[in-house]
Amino acid sequence: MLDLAIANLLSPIVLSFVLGMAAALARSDLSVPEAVAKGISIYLLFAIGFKGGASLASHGIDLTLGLSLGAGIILSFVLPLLAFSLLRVLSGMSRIDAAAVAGHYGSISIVTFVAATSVLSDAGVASESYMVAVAAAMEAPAILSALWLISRGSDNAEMNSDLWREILLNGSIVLLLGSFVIGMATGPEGLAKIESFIVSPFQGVLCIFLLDMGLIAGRGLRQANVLDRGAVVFGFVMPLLGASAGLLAALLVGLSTGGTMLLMTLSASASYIAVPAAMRVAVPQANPSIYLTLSLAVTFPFNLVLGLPIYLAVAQMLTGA
Amino acid sequence: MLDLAIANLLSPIVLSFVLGMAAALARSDLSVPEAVAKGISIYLLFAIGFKGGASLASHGIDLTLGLSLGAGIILSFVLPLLAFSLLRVLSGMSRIDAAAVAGHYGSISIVTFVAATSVLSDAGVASESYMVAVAAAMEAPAILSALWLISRGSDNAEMNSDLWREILLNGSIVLLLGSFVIGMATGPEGLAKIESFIVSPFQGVLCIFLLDMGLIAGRGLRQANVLDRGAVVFGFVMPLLGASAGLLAALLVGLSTGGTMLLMTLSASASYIAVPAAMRVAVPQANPSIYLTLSLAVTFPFNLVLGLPIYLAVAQMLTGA
Amino acid sequence: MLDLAIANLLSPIVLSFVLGMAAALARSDLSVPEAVAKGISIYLLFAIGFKGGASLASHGIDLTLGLSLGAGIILSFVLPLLAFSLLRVLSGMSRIDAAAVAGHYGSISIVTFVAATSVLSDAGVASESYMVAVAAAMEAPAILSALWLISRGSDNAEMNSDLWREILLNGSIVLLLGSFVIGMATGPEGLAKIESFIVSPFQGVLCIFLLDMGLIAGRGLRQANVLDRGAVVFGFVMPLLGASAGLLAALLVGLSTGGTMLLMTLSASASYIAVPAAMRVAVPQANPSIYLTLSLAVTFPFNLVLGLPIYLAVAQMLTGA
Amino acid sequence: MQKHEAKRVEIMIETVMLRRLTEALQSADVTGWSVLPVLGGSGRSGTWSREGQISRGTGMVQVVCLIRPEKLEPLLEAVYLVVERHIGVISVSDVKVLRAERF
Amino acid sequence: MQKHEAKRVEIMIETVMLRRLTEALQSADVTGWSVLPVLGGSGRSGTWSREGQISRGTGMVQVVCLIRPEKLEPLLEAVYLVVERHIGVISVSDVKVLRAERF
Amino acid sequence: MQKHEAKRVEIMIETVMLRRLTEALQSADVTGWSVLPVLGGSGRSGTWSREGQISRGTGMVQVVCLIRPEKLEPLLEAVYLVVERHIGVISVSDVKVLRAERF
Ligand SMILES: Nc1ncnc2c1ncn2[C@@H]1O[C@H](COP(=O)(O)O)[C@@H](O)[C@H]1O
Ligand SMILES: Nc1ncnc2c1ncn2[C@@H]1O[C@H](COP(=O)(O)O)[C@@H](O)[C@H]1O
Ligand SMILES: Nc1ncnc2c1ncn2[C@@H]1O[C@H](COP(=O)(O)O)[C@@H](O)[C@H]1O
Ligand code: NA
Ligand code: NA
Ligand code: NA
Repeated sequence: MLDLAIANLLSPIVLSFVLGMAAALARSDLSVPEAVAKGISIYLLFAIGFKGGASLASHGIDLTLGLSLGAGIILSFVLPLLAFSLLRVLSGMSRIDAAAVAGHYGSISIVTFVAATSVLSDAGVASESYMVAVAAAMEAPAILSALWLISRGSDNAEMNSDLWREILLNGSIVLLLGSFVIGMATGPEGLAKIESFIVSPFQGVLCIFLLDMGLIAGRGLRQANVLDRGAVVFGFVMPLLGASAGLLAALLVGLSTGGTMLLMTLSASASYIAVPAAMRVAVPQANPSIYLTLSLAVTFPFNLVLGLPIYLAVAQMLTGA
Repeated sequence: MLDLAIANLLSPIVLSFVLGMAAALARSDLSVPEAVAKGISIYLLFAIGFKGGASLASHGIDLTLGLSLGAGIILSFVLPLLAFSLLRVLSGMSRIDAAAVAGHYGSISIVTFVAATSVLSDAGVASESYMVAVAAAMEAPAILSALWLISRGSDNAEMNSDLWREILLNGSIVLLLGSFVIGMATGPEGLAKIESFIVSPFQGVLCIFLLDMGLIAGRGLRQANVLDRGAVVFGFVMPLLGASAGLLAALLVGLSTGGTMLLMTLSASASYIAVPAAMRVAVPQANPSIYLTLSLAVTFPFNLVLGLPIYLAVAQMLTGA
Repeated sequence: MLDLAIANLLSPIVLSFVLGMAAALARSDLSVPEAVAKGISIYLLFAIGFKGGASLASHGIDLTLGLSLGAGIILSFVLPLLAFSLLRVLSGMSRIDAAAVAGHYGSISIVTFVAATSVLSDAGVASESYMVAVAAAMEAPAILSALWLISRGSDNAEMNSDLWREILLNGSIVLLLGSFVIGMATGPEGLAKIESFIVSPFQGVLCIFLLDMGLIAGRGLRQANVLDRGAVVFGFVMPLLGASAGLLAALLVGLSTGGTMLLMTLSASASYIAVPAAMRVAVPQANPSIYLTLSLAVTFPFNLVLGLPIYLAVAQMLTGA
Repeated sequence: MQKHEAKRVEIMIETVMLRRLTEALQSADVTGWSVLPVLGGSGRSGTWSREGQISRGTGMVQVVCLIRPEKLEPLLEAVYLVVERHIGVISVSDVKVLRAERF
Repeated sequence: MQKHEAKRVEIMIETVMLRRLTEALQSADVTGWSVLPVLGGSGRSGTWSREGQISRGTGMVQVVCLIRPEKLEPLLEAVYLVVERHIGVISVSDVKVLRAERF
Repeated sequence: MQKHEAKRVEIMIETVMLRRLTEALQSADVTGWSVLPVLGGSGRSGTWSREGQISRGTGMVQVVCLIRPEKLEPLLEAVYLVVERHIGVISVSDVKVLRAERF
């Protein structure tokens, strides 16, 4: 496992992230234009969705697909409750901030997922091709749990069909699922046509994206004073708890080693795109610095640098690969 | 031909467009940043121009080059008159709006052209390498015809040398012709140097671009109420008429199967970059929603999804390939 | 040498630059969005740094590394003094403008460096892999010399630790050195993972970037009336003097043919990113049009089109390759 | 040149709330506005910058709205309902406009 | 701090007309202006947004122009000739400026 | 709706000076501002446009600052120290704001 951790640390991907973080902490003016970062994230979502779909088309649908989707949705619903309780114990943050944070940890970070697939492909470990669909399914339920936690208190959250549409049809989900379906429809032939765009340069593009994530996380860290010590501890402990829950679910469902590692990663990761947007609309009184800093500047780096090799090692041990 | 249509429908390119369109119609917030879309269009123009030029350098100049350019220019001049008459019969839109729309249909859509080359390469059909030059030549003449149609009425259009320079030196034309010349000058050796940038990832990049075109077309469709029923009919019929005119010209000139299909496509397609800009300056009283919606949200999808396979099938039949 | 010059002139890279320049001079509206240009420059810096580092990892550190760094730093310190004296003789510009310009010519243009590596790789000439580090080291010292020249006069320049941090940690330096270190750490294995992103498409991406540089240089040329005749002469003569100084240093240090050519290029080139930013803060009274036009619209094109083949030919002659 | 009294309302609002704001404007019969991008800023809820964003959940825009003076109160009331619980600022100034028939 | 009376003219105009507008400003001896991007908006000719654009034929910018009061009329006349037949709005407000020698 | 007097300060400044400006604002106890991008412009030092830029050394931004009237002088003094030797313009206008507690 130490080997794995070191190999991970020395991958161009992780080092690019570290470079970005270091640059931000040193207050360099290095920055990736917003439009470019958004363009890259479109590329990554399209590529990962398409590859998943094309692979599903060639391998056929697995019986575990439905089970995995179900497991993912349940995890997304339940993890916020766990996160909320933990936060109430560890940190002095307000009830409403705790609920908002909890929502982020039930949902997922697609970039962490992408990095995990890249760790898997480096390690030569296969995974279920429909895991991208599971990722998409896990985005939204956590938001519901968070809003329920908030409405249980005296505070009220604004929630209506409009906001629901926004959440369920947010750009990332639509692109991920859409390209998954395109990949399924066009299959290996379709993949062959665009392989030299979405497969070969993938890791390199991911480096630039993680450089930017490092810059953002580093800038976030400079505002880390919004977090009390307990919150920081939460940011490291919660992904491990989430991963454990994901592991359990994966073993129950009977996922492969790669699938297990990916479900652990999804459960361990925290959202910083879909959930913050929903929270700003529904719960404006919750402080965005708290949830963004925690998920972007604490948990994301933790998962990327330490979490992923741990999850892979554990998955390999327990699925007997 | 049904096979061709289905193969086309199941290509990643068309499906990406459909995904974008669906996302926009469902009011997802998926969007491609303007700068990225512009960057991709620069890539596409550069790649297609360069490849055309490099191919011309290796195959030598064909006797039909001059004829084809001439045919393209004549088509661009004449098609607006056809379009205008048709519109006056079919739709109740004002004379000036009809003239403005007509100008768009005489000119060309370079993205439709790019998609056509990709359909050709999928089908393994060769085409004259100088067709990109024909495409460039067909951009501007239609504008002149539109302005003539307008000035014949009581309305007046502002036209001066300044605007002419803007039209003839608009970015797309300059880039397309410029990279065509570069490709010609550097030939196959030059192409070899940048092949892995402009050839292999081409189709994949085109997918992202068409995703964006789908988003834009879908948003446009939501404003389709500016169009009366006759205008919508025009948007489907005119490309078929244009393609027929292009077919005739191609047969007269003696183009290859691929060249015939491309000239049909050019004639069938409607501009949404150069001509709208010129119209806004010269004929501000014409309603941009009408011509943009028609060319982007009606005719472009029609050509992409149904037109291209039809044009290819017809070209194959009539050129005896 | 004539062969080399013609081969260089007919490379897609140089022709793309010429296209951009011609488009700008003809006042075409062709333009590359700022975000895209910035994205490409991040790509180029990352790629060139990474490749240098990875190559260093496989070839091992050369004894000349330290010497080359030292030589680069000394050149960067000394060249501004040469440039300043020359300017005072040739041009009537104010003392402070002359000092500001001098600072630009002591520093380096990383794009010229990138173009030089591409010329080398076309010619199949190897170079020391650590030359990117030398490039980074040569960015800042010249600024110090320029400020010293200014403070010697009656004018005063604002200089403080804040500005120093900004200069030394400017985005380009951090990215170049950072990716160099990443390349070193991950070595050839790391390179293999992202090769199809940073190696194969490199020249093609560079074409688009140089297209944009051509547009910018061309727009700059239209303002060339800020330069008197002597200043223009300086813009052509200074790179040759700089290259000679770089040649001398390279021979003393004992660099290879490629390394010699690169050090000549660095010495010959003038900054248009880091130094202008520093000058705007520290010496706002100096006219930015003068130094930007000289380095971007005069010296950069000169180096790209004529300088690079000359430097290579001379380096080949004098290093006996 | 003939000029007419008007009000210029400038609203800084979170991007996520923009659609809700423009719907409120329409409901108050305001049909003219322009949206400008904001790169960063500072306020009671701290300092932010576009560069430090990956989330759509933050970021702001400026909405400029030129209206006839008599439409000011209904506009402010409609807008207020949207921004009430949210961060952002609203300012109003007196301007003169040409082509009054447009407002 | 010493302040001077000035006028702030704000023009929303289609991007395709920008060069023509700045030429008109120069012809009216106005040498200072700034151009800001506009992301979207709404007016008599409907709602538009930068995101829905592929064409250079649409899209707007905001031109801000600070001038001495006495230059207002010539400026408005020059500008009016350009925008007359085009969509867009023009507003004028009173401001104070520092460093009056710059205007 | 309850409105309060305030001042709107609009500063056009070179991007390289932005951080120094916001530090000056903070030193003058101003905690609210917004930064907008500028695409191009013209002034005594000539015409420029974002498109013609590769250097970070040029390019401008617009800083908008809404403040209580009594904070105007300290603000202007602090700002002036930063922009004094630099290009750029500063204008001040009277506005009304909602939610005065925010300023
Ligand atoms: N006084 C002000 N002047 C200009 N912009 C402001 C001001 N106060 C707040 N803003 C803008 O509104 C955002 C949110 O402000 P706040 O609600 O105070 O946190 C800030 O980040 C600024 O972009
Ligand atoms: N009252 C207004 N306030 C602010 N911007 C406006 C207003 N009216 C129009 N605009 C802007 O000018 C554009 C064209 O307006 P119109 O000519 O009315 O269609 C709109 O899309 C807005 O961006
Ligand atoms: N009168 C003005 N109105 C609006 N913006 C101006 C004005 N004068 C200068 N600017 C802006 O400030 C920049 C620098 O102006 P200057 O210091 O006069 O060269 C210009 O490029 C414009 O963007
Ligand atoms: Na999670
Ligand atoms: Na046509
Ligand atoms: Na130099």
